[in-house]
Amino acid sequence: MPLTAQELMDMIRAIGQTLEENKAFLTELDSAIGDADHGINMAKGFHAVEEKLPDLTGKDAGTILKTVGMTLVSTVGGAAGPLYGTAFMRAGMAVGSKEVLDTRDLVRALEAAIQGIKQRGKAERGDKTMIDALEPAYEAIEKEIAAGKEAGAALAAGVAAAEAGVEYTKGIIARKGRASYLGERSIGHQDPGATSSYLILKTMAEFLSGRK
Amino acid sequence: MPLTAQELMDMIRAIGQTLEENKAFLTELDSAIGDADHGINMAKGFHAVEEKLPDLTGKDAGTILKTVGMTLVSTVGGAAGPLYGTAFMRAGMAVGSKEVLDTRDLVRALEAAIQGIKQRGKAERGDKTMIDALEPAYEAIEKEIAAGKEAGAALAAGVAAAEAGVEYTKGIIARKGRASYLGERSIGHQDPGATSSYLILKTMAEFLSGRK
Amino acid sequence: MKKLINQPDRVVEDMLAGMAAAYPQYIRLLPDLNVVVRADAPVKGKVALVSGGGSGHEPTHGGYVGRGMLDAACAGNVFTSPTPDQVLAAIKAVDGGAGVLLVVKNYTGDIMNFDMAAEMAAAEGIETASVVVNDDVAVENSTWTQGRRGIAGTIFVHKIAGAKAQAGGSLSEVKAVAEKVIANVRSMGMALTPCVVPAAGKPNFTLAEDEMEIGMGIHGEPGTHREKIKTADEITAHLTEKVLNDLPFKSGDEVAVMVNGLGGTPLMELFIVNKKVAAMLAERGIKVFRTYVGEFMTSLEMAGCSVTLLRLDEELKELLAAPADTPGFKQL
Amino acid sequence: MKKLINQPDRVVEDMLAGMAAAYPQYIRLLPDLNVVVRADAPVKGKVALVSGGGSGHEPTHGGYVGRGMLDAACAGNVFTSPTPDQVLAAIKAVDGGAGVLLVVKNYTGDIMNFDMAAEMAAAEGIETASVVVNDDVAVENSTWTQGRRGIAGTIFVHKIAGAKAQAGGSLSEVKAVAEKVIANVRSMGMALTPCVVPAAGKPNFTLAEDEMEIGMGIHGEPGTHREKIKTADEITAHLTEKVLNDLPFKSGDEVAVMVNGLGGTPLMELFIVNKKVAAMLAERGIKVFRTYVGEFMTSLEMAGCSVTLLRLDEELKELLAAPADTPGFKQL
Ligand SMILES: Nc1ncnc2c1ncn2[C@@H]1O[C@H](COP(=O)(O)OP(=O)(O)O)[C@@H](O)[C@H]1O
Ligand SMILES: Nc1ncnc2c1ncn2[C@@H]1O[C@H](COP(=O)(O)OP(=O)(O)O)[C@@H](O)[C@H]1O
Ligand SMILES: [Mg+2]
Ligand SMILES: [Mg+2]
Ligand SMILES: [Mg+2]
Ligand SMILES: [Mg+2]
Repeated sequence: MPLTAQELMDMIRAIGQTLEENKAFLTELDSAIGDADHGINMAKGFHAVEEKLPDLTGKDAGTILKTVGMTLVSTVGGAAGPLYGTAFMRAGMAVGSKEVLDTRDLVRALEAAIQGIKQRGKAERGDKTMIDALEPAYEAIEKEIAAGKEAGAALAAGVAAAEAGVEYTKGIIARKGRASYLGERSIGHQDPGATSSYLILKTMAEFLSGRK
Repeated sequence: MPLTAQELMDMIRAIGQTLEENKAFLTELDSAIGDADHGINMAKGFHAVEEKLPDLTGKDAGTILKTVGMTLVSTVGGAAGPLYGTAFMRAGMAVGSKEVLDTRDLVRALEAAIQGIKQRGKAERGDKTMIDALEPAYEAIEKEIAAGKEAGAALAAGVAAAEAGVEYTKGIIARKGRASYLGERSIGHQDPGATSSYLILKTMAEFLSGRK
Repeated sequence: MKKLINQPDRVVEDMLAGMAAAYPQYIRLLPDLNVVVRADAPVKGKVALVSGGGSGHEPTHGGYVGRGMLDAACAGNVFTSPTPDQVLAAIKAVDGGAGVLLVVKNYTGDIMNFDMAAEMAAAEGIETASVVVNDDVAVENSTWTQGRRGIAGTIFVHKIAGAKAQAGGSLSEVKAVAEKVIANVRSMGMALTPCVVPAAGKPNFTLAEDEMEIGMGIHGEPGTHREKIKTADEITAHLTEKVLNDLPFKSGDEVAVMVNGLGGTPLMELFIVNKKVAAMLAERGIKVFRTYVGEFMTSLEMAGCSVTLLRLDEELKELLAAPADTPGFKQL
Repeated sequence: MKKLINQPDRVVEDMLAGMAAAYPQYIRLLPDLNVVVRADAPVKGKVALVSGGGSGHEPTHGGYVGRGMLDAACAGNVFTSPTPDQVLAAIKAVDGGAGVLLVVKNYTGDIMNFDMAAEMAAAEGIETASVVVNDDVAVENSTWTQGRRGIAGTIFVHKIAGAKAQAGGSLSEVKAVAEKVIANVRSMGMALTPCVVPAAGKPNFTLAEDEMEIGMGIHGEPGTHREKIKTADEITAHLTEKVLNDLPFKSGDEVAVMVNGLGGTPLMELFIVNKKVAAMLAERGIKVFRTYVGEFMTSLEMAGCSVTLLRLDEELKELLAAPADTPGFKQL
């Protein structure tokens, strides 16, 4: 941090790359407790995003994030489409028309994204969804930044919390999403959406620290 | 020979038993060049015949053979049902109301049976059907008997000829029946119907010689 | 063998009982005979249509019993033609005094069993006529052999001859139009997987994970050859070319199309096949009057499809478009 | 993966093109949107019905577009709900001025995507209402969870709400009757084999040669449990009991029955299942008004079935019996 709009786009590309690399893995996770499409859907959505990015050169961060969100909504489908789409749209609204984002923007954007997901999906922590990765991550990041840490370090703490959140989803029963139909049988499997959230945060952290 | 009506029924039971024992084998042969039902169908037909036999106690040979034929026609289906059914019906007509069959009756019955099969199925020797086992067998039997051999020995010669006929079907293209759709690809497989004909003749020979 | 069945040797009886329970408005069974007849049979004064064959091809044949198609269907054992007794009972149950047309597929067994039944019916004073469907171009047509097999094109015979009978055609008229369909219909199929005859308990053939069988018969009879699996477009092009070249179908012709699934192939894939069929016909200037995509003539759970084309004239178009109301084929 | 396809990631587009080529008399496509609409849409003054969901369930949903059922169907990727853009485009294409009913199945993704579309439609001044189908009794219904899934019972919602709209019902009337169907319909399914999502290229789960999955979802979501395969009668008894006990259905009730195949199961086996369903209903004094046996809500090539019962009153009977004319569901 600071993160220019151009760097933001590179970061989004990096996220797309991570999801493409983890396409089979995420789909595999979804096949255990869902319908075996999460990796496919996410990769497809970020491909569409990548095709949109060149047109966004020169645009502000809010516009970029909102466009990413709208693109995800209109290409991903399933549960992840509206959820991640809403998240990026809300993040875009939160940062407004800024050209360069600072640490405070990052926190604000994350908070808005998570709020959006919760509104859209009506899930709470403990329901075995992406919320179980995102919310602890947000809390860790917010705490680190409030304590004066810089963005890279804060995000690293967030990633650790998200990873713990993914681990936590293994032990609980799903109450939202397709895995909820499984009841007890959902125990023992990590949630695909929590995993993709963790991978996204991890890529962001790597990008911000190492400019991956 | 002579063969009483009661012994005729025992011989028919022995044929049923042979077909039951060879059910899987015949079906296997039919699966290579047909539709994998020949053994199943023949066994089913002779089961029905066996259930009818007790009612035929005391009846003459012609009645017994005609009833066997009608039962095969109405229970076997497929190609084999009308063909073997017609064969037994014609054999019954050939021996008339006799109570005890002699060597001449055997020859007459076989001739009528083969004629019936040829009329019904319009196949000739070399078409890769049961005719390729039955006709050479008939010719051998007829020749032996004309030469004064007794029935057991004559039938043994017939069985050898039938076996050679089955062997012969391996080398030729099918021109009648389901295997004909295969064209050249029917070469290399022995014909299921020729095989069942051979097995029937073999059982008859064993029955007549050893009273199996 | 993974099947929803009770006893392998009772599948036909159980199936027919379930079918009769489902469709009392359309059909009833002749007791202990495995024969399905129209609920309102015999229809006085109407030529009756009787078909049948081995079971395992559902909705063929029982599914086509009803107004505008068949009057009766005889169900043989799986892949085994019905017996003359069944066919005779069907003939007697549906004869409305105007004669009975037997629609037979060109298999040795079917022909012999229906012939014997026709002889018996004649002995009882019932007039019958027979037509033999032989639409499968995979098989060489030669006077030296059995000739071509009857496959999915049979449904067009049922539909059109059924409409003619429903419209009051005489036995010779109904027979003539059935023969016109037979003269103008051609099909060819292929399989991706084998099927399992319940009484046999194992697949009737094996195909490697990357192989398909071209020209497959609907009883699992081997086809013309095997090859590595290709794209839907390539496979469809091969089948459709063979069908087109056989009659041949020419620019300016008007046709009905049937893309038929063999039992295990999802409708999605049949539509993908039809996309290519439609494109090929358009390219060649052949006009499509009606298209039917679905499972009409199946082979148990076999995966694969067949493509059927029927060349139409005004008479055939009118009869094809006429309403039909049967469990397996409805047209408003 | 043995499939009649061209490119795994183009199956939906290819399928829809093949479907549109087959049925120009019924449907057309919205360009580049994977949306199927009635050929004559919008129908002025009629409440329009829009449904949709993941592909791979054919004939659901596009197959039910036509007179007396749906006005539009949105096809998502295989097993993935459509996007709000698709649903919005469908709404706009079919709105005849009397409002649009969205028939949604109870999956998180479907609900969110349809909701977003409804919000967008409202912003454009088009009135919509939504109903959510949740007939699958395999899944516990709890306010703490997502609730039950929507499966084959959805076809009865399409049929009956579609008939009400065709008869001139208002949006609130059409919605009310759709909700009545939802309140009275229950289903449960099972699978003998998995299916292969084309883009994934391998089975979404595995079952041993002697195992089946009870309570299977139509997207290959695991069911309630696995067990050794049993007879059709035993399996059917289990599914039907669960369905019967859920509402519960009682002696004197009149019902519609649907025995639905998941794609790879032959019709023969579905009839064998129906034999047992009919016997169980008769035993319990439950009267059958209509039975539907076939493939209505599939899961690609999955083998298995579901049993659906709908409790009827006079209004539902009349609407169920009304004519319908769509590629996948016809009734004279
Ligand atoms: N109501 C919800 N709120 C938040 N996240 C959810 C909700 N429902 C599902 N998810 C997330 O979505 C993921 C599944 O996404 P995906 O497989 O793309 O969608 P679908 O289930 O429609 O196939 C789940 O692993 C879960 O993390
Ligand atoms: N026209 C015919 N004449 C004589 N035998 C025939 C004829 N057609 C078939 N067959 C015999 O019938 C056998 C097949 O019998 P089967 O499998 O029971 O009947 P289907 O072919 O109807 O399934 C063939 O192996 C052949 O020997
Ligand atoms: Mg999923
Ligand atoms: Mg055979
Ligand atoms: Mg046979
Ligand atoms: Mg999905």
